[in-house]
Amino acid sequence: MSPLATYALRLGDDSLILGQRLGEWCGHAPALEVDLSLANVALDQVGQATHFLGLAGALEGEGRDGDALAFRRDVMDFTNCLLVEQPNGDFAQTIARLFLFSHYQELLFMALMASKDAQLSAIAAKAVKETAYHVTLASDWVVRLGDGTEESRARMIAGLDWMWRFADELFAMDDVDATALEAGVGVDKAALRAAWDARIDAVLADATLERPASRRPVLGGRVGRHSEHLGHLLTEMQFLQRAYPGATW
Amino acid sequence: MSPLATYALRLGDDSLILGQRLGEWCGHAPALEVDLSLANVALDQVGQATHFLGLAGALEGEGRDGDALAFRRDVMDFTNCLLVEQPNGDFAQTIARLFLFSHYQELLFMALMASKDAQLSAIAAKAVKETAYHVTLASDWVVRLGDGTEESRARMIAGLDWMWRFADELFAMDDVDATALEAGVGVDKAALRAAWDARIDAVLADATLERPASRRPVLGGRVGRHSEHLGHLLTEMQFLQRAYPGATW
Amino acid sequence: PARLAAFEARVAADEFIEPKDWMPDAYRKTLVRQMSQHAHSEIVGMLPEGNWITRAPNLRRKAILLAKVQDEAGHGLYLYSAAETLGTSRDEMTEALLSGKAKYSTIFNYPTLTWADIGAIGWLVDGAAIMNQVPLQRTSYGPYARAMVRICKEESFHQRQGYEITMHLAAGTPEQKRMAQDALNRWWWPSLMMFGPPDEKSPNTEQSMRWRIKRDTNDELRQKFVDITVPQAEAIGLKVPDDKLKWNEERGAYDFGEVDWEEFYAVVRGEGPVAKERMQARQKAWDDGAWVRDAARVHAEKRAAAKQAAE
Amino acid sequence: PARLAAFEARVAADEFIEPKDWMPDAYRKTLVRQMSQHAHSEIVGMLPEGNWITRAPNLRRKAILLAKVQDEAGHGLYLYSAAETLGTSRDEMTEALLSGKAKYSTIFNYPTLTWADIGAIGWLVDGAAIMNQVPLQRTSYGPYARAMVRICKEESFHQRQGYEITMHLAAGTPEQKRMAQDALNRWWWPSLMMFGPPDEKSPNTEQSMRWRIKRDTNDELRQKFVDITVPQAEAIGLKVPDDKLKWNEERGAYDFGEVDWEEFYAVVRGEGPVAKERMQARQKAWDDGAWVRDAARVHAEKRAAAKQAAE
Repeated sequence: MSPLATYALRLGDDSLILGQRLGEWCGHAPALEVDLSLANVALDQVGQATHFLGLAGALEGEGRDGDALAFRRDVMDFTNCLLVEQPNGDFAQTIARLFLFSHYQELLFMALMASKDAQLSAIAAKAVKETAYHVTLASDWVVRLGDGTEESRARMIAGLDWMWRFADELFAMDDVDATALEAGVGVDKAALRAAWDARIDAVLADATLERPASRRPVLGGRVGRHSEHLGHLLTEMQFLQRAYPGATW
Repeated sequence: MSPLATYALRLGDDSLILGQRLGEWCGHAPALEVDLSLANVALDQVGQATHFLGLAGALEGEGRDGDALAFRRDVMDFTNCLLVEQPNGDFAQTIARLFLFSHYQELLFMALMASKDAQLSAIAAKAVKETAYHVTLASDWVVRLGDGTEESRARMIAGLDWMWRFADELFAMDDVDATALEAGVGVDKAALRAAWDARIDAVLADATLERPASRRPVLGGRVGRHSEHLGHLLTEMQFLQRAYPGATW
Repeated sequence: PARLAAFEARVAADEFIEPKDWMPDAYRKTLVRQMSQHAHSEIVGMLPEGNWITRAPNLRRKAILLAKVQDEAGHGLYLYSAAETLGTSRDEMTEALLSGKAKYSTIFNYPTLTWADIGAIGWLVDGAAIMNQVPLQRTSYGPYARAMVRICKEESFHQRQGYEITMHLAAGTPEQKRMAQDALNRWWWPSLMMFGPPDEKSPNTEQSMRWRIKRDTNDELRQKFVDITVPQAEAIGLKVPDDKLKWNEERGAYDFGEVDWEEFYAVVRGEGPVAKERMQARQKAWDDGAWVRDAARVHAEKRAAAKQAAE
Repeated sequence: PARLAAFEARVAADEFIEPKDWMPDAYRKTLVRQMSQHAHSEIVGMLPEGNWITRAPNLRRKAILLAKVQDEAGHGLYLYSAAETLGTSRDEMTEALLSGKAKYSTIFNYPTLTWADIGAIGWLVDGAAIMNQVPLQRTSYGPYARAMVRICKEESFHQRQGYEITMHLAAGTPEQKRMAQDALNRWWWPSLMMFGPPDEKSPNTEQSMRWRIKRDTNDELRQKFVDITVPQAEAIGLKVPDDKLKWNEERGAYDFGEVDWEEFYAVVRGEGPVAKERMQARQKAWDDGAWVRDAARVHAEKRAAAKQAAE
């Protein structure tokens, strides 16, 4: 794949895997309203994945469509960040993941709207509106849980603690990112970090929570070096396409 | 598949699925000794599955070996009883499943040793020795948990309660069973019920537990009508064979 | 008695009864039972379909299924809200469900085994639900009737989606067609059970019809469902699993076999194939969610207190 | 001091020290630390491989993997038992593990991503472990040495199995070969870390060697591992991921690149890629198992009391 196709692929994989994770909640959330909200975010992410992966397939030009990319790659070829593949855990852990990710995604899409690639820019323009809701949803829950009961506070801290080590990867730039940036197609992710930090800190302050301590970042998702969680997720997600090759649905 | 091939297939599927379930415990059991025991039973079941499924494939005569049968059928074509596919739940639920099943399996294999089919009889003769250990392991734990603490007792009761509705299926005879029985190859499973009841009752008495109330039996596993659990189990179990068609391992 | 007569006259005149209107206790009780049962069915009904969200076969189907299950959660919400206008809280209704006191549709105690079941549920189960629900758009209790208008619109959309999935499978590979037929085999009879026991065993029907809580009998609706669905199956080359099924020229309707009522009553008693799984899932969601609901309440109180202190 | 001199003389003469013999406190402490760390490594080491039991690609590989992980549990048992002869209970050691006080091999904080990792772990990780362990069969503490004899036999069997898996993949489809190479890329450097920090940064080495708790330095063993493993990789067409790797004719050994010691120390600190998962899994098994262990104890007491009463 070319760097630009890979760039679209990474965007699509992030959305796809987060959508898949959130879909696991369906029917099991703490309250009906939450079930609705999480399904909403899942739906948005699956929609984004459809656009980004379709674009990646088109840029690749080898006849793979979005479904081929979503359902017929193994773990080594998935390029999502490690954050989105993390298990749902309890509700606080799910919220922590969405909180860190949705603020990143909103900043990213805002910048991506300026992409010279008309399709990327159009997808971002549509998605950024959705993402505003994800940001509000996640931030509100961080505040509620952080400044709620003792138990919710402890769980929120634990959830953030689980996810925090994957935050640095969001802003890491590699050759693919650099090429996309130079071409005027991609975003300078490193430059988003300061705004992201400010947003995160503001919400944490409102939630009476402290920012987790920095530690050695865990990287590798962008080049297929994942956690053990992703492989299990793929066994479920890809079952039908793999069990019935050649069928359409 | 002929009735006799199907007969072997069902035996193999029972062992395969139970072995798969027990394998999930590996590294997560309540104590190191228990980890060893459960792995032991899992290993025996996978071994039995290898023999029975190999035989089923040979009887079918269409070139499918044990691996093809284990890894390339979907849920509608799996013929295991519903009991073995039930989720592990907590340790008490796992023990309840093994308790009901291993007593059945031992009685079955004892009878199957008299099969006119030399291969079935040989597999049963080997397996029945392994099964004696499974019976002891499960029964001992039923007694320990039933007559242990209040919590273990409550959990043992709940575990038995979950599994009990699947017991009747073990002894149900259908056309395949009848054909195999008439041919002198299969076992009269219905005739095993009294001995099984006596064994179960004796252990439950020692465990100071009551026999769960009878209720409408849940049937269907033998003809591919499973619970929702089996499909998820297969996504994991079959992933590699399906993701890499044609590869050998 | 005068109030009762006036009430009955209004109902007979197809007027809507509103929350603040006087109503007989039995009417209120019957409505709460029926509406909460309906709401519970939406919520429990999320589980068999939710079971396939993580395994939907492509991105489009995944999105459609997510949206559908989300709609069901929405229906649950409307219905709980409508029922709450009669003075029973959602938490009370939920607890009645979890304790086994309140019921939900027997259909959701059957498992979804293959992707074709997602088609079958939309086509048959939502189809049967619509048959039950369309008349309820004119039911006598205003909030219920208005909820049903919104719900019916979405349900008929779901029904078409489900039929479309099934049609696609029936026209697909031999394996897919087999899957579709197997799903029809498994869901057909439970779908017929959705209309409830035969009329002669349905003692409340008469009263409910007089109160316009029901507008057709169980057997009438069942017949209607069969008459509409059998040609749909034939149109896509699937066979309804009923040897007694036969067009009756004279009646202008299908004759069909007897439902296994023993199975139906067992499922009502809570002995459906996956009834334990359904209740376990709801119980777990409720228990695991307790700390979240507590936190939301405590947080709201804290903020309200802080606001008051600041004023 | 006389006892100490006698002890040191016995050790120097390659005699075994037995549990009831006098020994210096530091010797006991070092041994408990090393043996419990070794036992913990076996137990935590079950997790990365256990991760593939449910996904093993065929029945034969599933059985082999189950048996292997079972062997590791067995090794854990021997080692805890051997360590218990020094007066520390298995529960105490387990609690030290869970609290983060006790360590385990850094290697198990890396994830298993593909089936090839099961090959790589057997080949490289068990290979490195053997390199560390073979000398320990002659370690000065008797129970430890005897446990190691048994363990080494099984480990070398595992190592051959792992190499065989890798060989098979390397000779398989292009996708399988790629998988095998990727696994080697990811496991190579962490395997070199298994021998511990470079000698100049390993302050306890000298003392441990004098006490025959260690019999070779970290760097000696690391060199030996490289010299044995590189030709194995070449034999099956895989490339060791080290640009500096080169046969040094003069030394009769391979020169190789520098391990990323910063990463090593981070992993030792508990910041390995899946360190949290490993500890969470062990903690959960321990917590979830508490009621089982309690029940077993209470039941045994009940039965003992009943027996006594009957006598």
